Amino acid sequence: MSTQAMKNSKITKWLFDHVIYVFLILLVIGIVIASPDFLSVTNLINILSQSSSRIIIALGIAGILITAGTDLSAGRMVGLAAVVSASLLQAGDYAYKMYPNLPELPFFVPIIIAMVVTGLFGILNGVIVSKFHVPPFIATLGMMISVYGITSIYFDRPPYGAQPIGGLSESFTKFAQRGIPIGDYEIPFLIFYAIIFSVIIWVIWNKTQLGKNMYAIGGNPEAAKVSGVNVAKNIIIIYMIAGLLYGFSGTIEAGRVGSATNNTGNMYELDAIAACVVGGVSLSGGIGTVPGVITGVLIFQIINYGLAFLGVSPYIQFIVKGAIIIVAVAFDMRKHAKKK
Amino acid sequence: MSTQAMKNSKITKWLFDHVIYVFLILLVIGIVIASPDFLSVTNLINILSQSSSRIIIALGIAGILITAGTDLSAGRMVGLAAVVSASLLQAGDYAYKMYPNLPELPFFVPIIIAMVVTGLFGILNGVIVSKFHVPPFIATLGMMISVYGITSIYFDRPPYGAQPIGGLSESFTKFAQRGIPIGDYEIPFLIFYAIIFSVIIWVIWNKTQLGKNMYAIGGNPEAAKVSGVNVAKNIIIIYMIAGLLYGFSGTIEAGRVGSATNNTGNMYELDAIAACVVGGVSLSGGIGTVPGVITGVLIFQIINYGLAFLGVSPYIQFIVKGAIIIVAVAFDMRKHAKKK
Amino acid sequence: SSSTGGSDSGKNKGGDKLPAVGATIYKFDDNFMSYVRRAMEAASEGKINLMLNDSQNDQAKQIEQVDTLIAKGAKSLAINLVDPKAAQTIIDKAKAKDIPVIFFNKEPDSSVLQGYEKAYYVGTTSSESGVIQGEMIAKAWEANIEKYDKNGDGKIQYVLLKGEPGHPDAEARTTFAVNTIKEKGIEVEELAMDTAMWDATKATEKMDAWIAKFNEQIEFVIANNDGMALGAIASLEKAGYFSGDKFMPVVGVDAIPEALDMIEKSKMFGTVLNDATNQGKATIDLATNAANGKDVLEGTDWTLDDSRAVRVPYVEVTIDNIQVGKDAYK
Amino acid sequence: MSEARTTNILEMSHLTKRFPGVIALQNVSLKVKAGTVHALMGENGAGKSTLMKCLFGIYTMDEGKILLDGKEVSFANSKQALENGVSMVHQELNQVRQQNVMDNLWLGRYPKKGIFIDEKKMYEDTVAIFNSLDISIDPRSRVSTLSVSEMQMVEIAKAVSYHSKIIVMDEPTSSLTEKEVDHLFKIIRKLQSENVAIIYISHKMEEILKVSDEVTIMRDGQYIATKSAKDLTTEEIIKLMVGRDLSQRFPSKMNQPGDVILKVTDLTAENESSFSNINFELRKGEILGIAGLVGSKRTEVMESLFGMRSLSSGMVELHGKEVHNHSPQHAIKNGFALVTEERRSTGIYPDLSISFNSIIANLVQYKKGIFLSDRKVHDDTKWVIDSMKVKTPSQKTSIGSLSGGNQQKVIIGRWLLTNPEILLLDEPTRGIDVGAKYEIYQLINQLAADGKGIIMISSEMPELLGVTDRILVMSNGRAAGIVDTATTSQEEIMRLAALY
Ligand SMILES: Nc1ncnc2c1ncn2[C@@H]1O[C@H](COP(=O)(O)OP(=O)(O)OP(=O)(O)O)[C@@H](O)[C@H]1O
Ligand SMILES: Nc1ncnc2c1ncn2[C@@H]1O[C@H](COP(=O)(O)OP(=O)(O)OP(=O)(O)O)[C@@H](O)[C@H]1O
Ligand SMILES: [Mg+2]
Ligand SMILES: [Mg+2]
Repeated sequence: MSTQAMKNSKITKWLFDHVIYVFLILLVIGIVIASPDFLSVTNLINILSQSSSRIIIALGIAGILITAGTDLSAGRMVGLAAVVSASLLQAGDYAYKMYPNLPELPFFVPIIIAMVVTGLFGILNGVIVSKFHVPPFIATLGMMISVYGITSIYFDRPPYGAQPIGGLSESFTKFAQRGIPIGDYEIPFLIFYAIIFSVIIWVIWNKTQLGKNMYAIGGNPEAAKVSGVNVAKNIIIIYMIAGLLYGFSGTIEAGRVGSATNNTGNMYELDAIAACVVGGVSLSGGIGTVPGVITGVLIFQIINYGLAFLGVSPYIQFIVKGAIIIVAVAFDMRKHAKKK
Repeated sequence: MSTQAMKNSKITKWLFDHVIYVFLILLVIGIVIASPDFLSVTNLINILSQSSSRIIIALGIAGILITAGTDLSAGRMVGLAAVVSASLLQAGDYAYKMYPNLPELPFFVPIIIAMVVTGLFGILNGVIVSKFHVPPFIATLGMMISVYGITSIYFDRPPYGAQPIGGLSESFTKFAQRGIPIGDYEIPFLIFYAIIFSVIIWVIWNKTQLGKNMYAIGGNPEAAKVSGVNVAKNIIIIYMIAGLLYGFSGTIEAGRVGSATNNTGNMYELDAIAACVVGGVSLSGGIGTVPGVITGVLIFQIINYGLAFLGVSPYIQFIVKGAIIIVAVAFDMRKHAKKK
Repeated sequence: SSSTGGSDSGKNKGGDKLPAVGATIYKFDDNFMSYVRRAMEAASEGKINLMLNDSQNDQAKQIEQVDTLIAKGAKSLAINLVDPKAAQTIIDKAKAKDIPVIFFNKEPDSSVLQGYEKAYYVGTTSSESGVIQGEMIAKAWEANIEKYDKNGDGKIQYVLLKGEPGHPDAEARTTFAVNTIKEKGIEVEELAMDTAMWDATKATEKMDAWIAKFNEQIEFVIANNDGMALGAIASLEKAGYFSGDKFMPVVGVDAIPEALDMIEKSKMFGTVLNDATNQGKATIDLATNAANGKDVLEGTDWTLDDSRAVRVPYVEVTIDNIQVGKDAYK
Repeated sequence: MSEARTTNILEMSHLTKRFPGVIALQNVSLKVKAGTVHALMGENGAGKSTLMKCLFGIYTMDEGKILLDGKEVSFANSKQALENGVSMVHQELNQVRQQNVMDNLWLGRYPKKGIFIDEKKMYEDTVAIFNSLDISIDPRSRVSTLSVSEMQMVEIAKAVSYHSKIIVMDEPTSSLTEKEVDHLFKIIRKLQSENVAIIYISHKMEEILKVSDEVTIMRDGQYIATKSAKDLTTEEIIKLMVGRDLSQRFPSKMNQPGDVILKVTDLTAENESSFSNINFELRKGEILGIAGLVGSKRTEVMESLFGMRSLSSGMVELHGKEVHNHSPQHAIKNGFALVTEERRSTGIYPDLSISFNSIIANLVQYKKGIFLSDRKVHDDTKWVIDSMKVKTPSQKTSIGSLSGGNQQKVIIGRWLLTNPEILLLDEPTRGIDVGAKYEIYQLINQLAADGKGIIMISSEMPELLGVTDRILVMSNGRAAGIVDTATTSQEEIMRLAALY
């Protein structure tokens, strides 16, 4: 091979390995061609801030996917966290409080409570999967249904019954809706939360024993056992971390929307799982990176935002969105197919 | 070992291998203890007829699961078939027809049209999975989203917009709602359709090359490939058969309820997949039987029906249903865990 | 404009020069909202560039759509909330850019509405459909007590099919329908109440179980919407109702065509019509004026009440006034 | 027949096959005469399997030409290959374990009656084939209940049943006992008499010289030579394969067994059908072999020592103190290490890097607070690659893309990093070429010399005799005796192995 050919083949290989980033760029170019004013700081900020809580959820699910698991209960856990935290975050003077006598708590207290609750459900998921050997699909499907019931019971209570929980305290809505002013723009705090969690998760995945164990379990569970990995314990921790992330995410969902119902978060898991796969996480375990997951979520969010921005009719949006997901992954799969 | 001990161990082994049937019986006993009048012919007929269309859907999905695939688009395909067939099955004199000038068609024509449509989408699923190597989860997730868009466009049209498509012709509602009178009771035709399809699918799985290939592809795709099995072709056919089954099922869903909307069938796939797993189909492919699938669906339907019959509060129903699914599978998994 | 709800309906017709109005529908394929949507599309023709969005029953998605609409330069917003308690967040966003907001169909807390002088409401009160349904049931009961009161105890033994738990309409209709009957001095006994998630199939199956369990004891079937009422009717028919003298009064809400047909066939007692045409038209009228910087009522016949709301009433529909329902589909 | 033996049934010329980042084959040629056994030899990763996969339609070659019976062919898939008279026993067992034997045998070409499968014919045909090959396996038994060697025999029967002109056998004997190997050779002779050409890949020198007519040798994806088997000696083959002289098969021993470090008394498995009453001692710096027929439960003894299986009774003492390895974690903490026999299913993490595969059993040692030290990870990986002589472009390369021998070296390296006192090796050289084997023997020797206690299961008798100090012979789950390597013979070991 000549050095030129060699270089070309290297570039080709790099492109193949990073095809999904290429896809992201092509997608943006496509939308910009259709509507040049898509290219604006406001749109960028909107997309990033809309992606934030999704990134946090997706990172939780991605860890589970890397252990060759899955989590269908994610969306419902987000809903549970949203409802629990919202009920504890209502402004002191709000007329329809779930706990009329509850003083206004510092906003981090309800966040922590919500995270503890979903963290515990995460542990339960992990235990069912690793100790009772229930396939993750079924374990978390059962959990998804049960958690919805639990959320609904909590939600549908005196004094006001099944009413959306609103009137959140200002300190909290600020936390979720405002941002840091930079020039003419305000960079939403949400984006920073996503960055913080991404960094934490990146460190866990790449720099800790837990992270290595996670890849080992997904890469070859039998080998992991032989290598002295406590598979059950690590799986439980991974599901717990996911639970904690859902908890945080649920709280900021409540804050971002300004209210919560038992339907908050419904079906988020499907989008999150799909985003992970688009971002290169393997459903059979052992493979996945934090930048990949973030890219996957961004692609999804750009599709969502872009189609709405272009004014595509809603039903057509569904058709196009479904098609883009398939095409993105088909594209990505070529790198494997090429091996033959 | 004494012969007695031998016998005991044989019984234990049999029980372990058929634990899910034991579970079914325990479940019924439990409900009967809670409410003795659960034990009635009417309830039996109701449960069986409610299970019918679900069995047909589950058989379609089960074939796909056995190839180590999955199908999230099943529910939406059922919806598409329901909407398409309902729109073509409206009684001649019904005032709000989608096609005011369409004469009343013999009822099997729209059924066939609906089956062809979903069969084609099934083929598309199969092609995306087998030719473009998109993981089935993503391929069918994309399809689920797109098909919903397509159904909605078809559904939400002049002259009446997004209204349930009702006023189905009597010849058709009879086909879906009536039955064969036996003594005081009427055995719904639905039950016979389920039986017919179960027999057909049983024959395909057990007596034809396609069936053996299906198990081989799920059990070890490499082995199938090097033995000269045309893996792609077989996968496409399996997805197509599933599509045909969804099509039939969607039509009888429309007939059973007397109307259809673009939301008909929503999330059926999750129930169906869960029922398959409860019935012993392996999500990693290669394992599954027709009686198992039927049992899985019946367990689900008994839970649904039983809880409603007992008058359990809706929220508690969710919690209990989720828990039962997990417990059923955990129970079933013990037979594998025991081996070590 | 396209009937499938082309988002930017004005755009294709050189609407770029028309003022942009951003609208969100809580769920595009909701029976009722699909009519409102059409009325809105019809009313905006040639006047504004209407940018319609489907919030898919997800409040978070709606908030995001509002961001998008603002980014696209909407001059006013017409919002059909998913979750009425989320109004504040939308108002905050609109207020920051000084964009007027017309909420429609789902009513925000009046205190929230009062917090922004450019916020309005078009629609009914959520409870009203329940109240009308209750009144209809009470009237029917009193008129046919001989026939309906099967066990002769003077109480209505009913089963109730509820929509999605926690959905504001499901909650309001359930509570107010039953309360209204009681307020009319009629005793009631709830045999069963369960959610069928707005879904006809689930309603059929719940009803199957109830018929098996209670059989002749059931005297009334109350459904939160017509879809579930139709599902219940399918189950009742299977059990031999509506043939011979076996009858069951079933009521729903929405007055969808299929329900009207059932009423005409005497398989359903009645339903509640929400005036889609006028809701859609009023919403667009106000939003257009707001987008043009005019007084919202300028050149219209609508009136605002104390809470800055245009009220469009619900109407009861039974066999006696079935034409009212049919006219809605003209 | 003699005429047939001079015509080339297969001519593969100037094949090149590239994978992303690797050139697996470069200008390789192979000519096979009808009715002969043609051995294909080369180190791990030399490209033998790849060459055969190109023939069989699994891979598409980038350049080159294949003539089958004088006609140019290029099979797009295995089906075409099978239909044109080429069948193959694959290196990795390719079976559908959930299905029964005859379903597997006829997969892809079921006999049919109308649209239905003719189960009766299927059964009869299977019995006929098994009878003709002298195999006694119930056609209706589920594959997952067969032993590995039985599965291998089914694979061989399947390849034969196509009545092909060419049968490729890629390491067919890697999990067969000597008796079964003889059985296979009989089958090969029979096929040869029917003018079938066999392409035979194996790393076992003795077999090659015994069974083959011609030998083609490959190295690093390139063709080296084709010679008549009778003109070759083991030494010559090795020299051609590794490209240098390798004077002996086994390195000279330098370890000095010391005090007893491990004492196993009356070890009995919880599962009754497994092993019982195993007794032995292991000394510091000693290499203890375990011999036995496949299925004699050697693996299970080893896995029990390592905490992967439960015991019903028995005692394990380390330095005179009783230890309980309830799980691999305990075992590792107690200084045990296990290289499993199934590299693919319990050894490697195929998609993950060499670095990951090297350090995974040893993570605790890299902890700096809660984080892992990248530097130490890097250094240890480097140590594994250097000291094990792993051939790899980089630490980041995924282990799945290495040849089997190199994978095995990484895994041994992985366990050495944990600095074990007792090293358990289960078939450590299975499927590994002579060069790599020699390196592994050297390593084992060195480790013993450094004072580690080593227990090594092997089904290759010469290996046991060449490497170990003593040999525990197992027969049907029981210890049939312990013999001194220096004074024993193959015959004695075989006799003990068949004792129960
Ligand atoms: N699918 C693949 N993708 C990338 N590289 C591959 C692939 N298959 C084989 N290789 C590479 O091609 C080379 C030849 O491998 P091959 O399996 O043919 O060796 P072999 O001679 O059969 O070795 P062994 O004796 O260990 O079986 C090796 O370097 C291997 O890493
Ligand atoms: N019933 C079974 N189910 C699953 N795996 C099994 C079963 N029986 C045996 N095995 C596996 O098959 C392999 C061979 O088992 P066994 O211990 O009987 O033979 P062995 O003498 O150790 O074999 P070898 O000589 O190859 O080391 C082991 O890895 C064992 O775990
Ligand atoms: Mg090989
Ligand atoms: Mg073994």
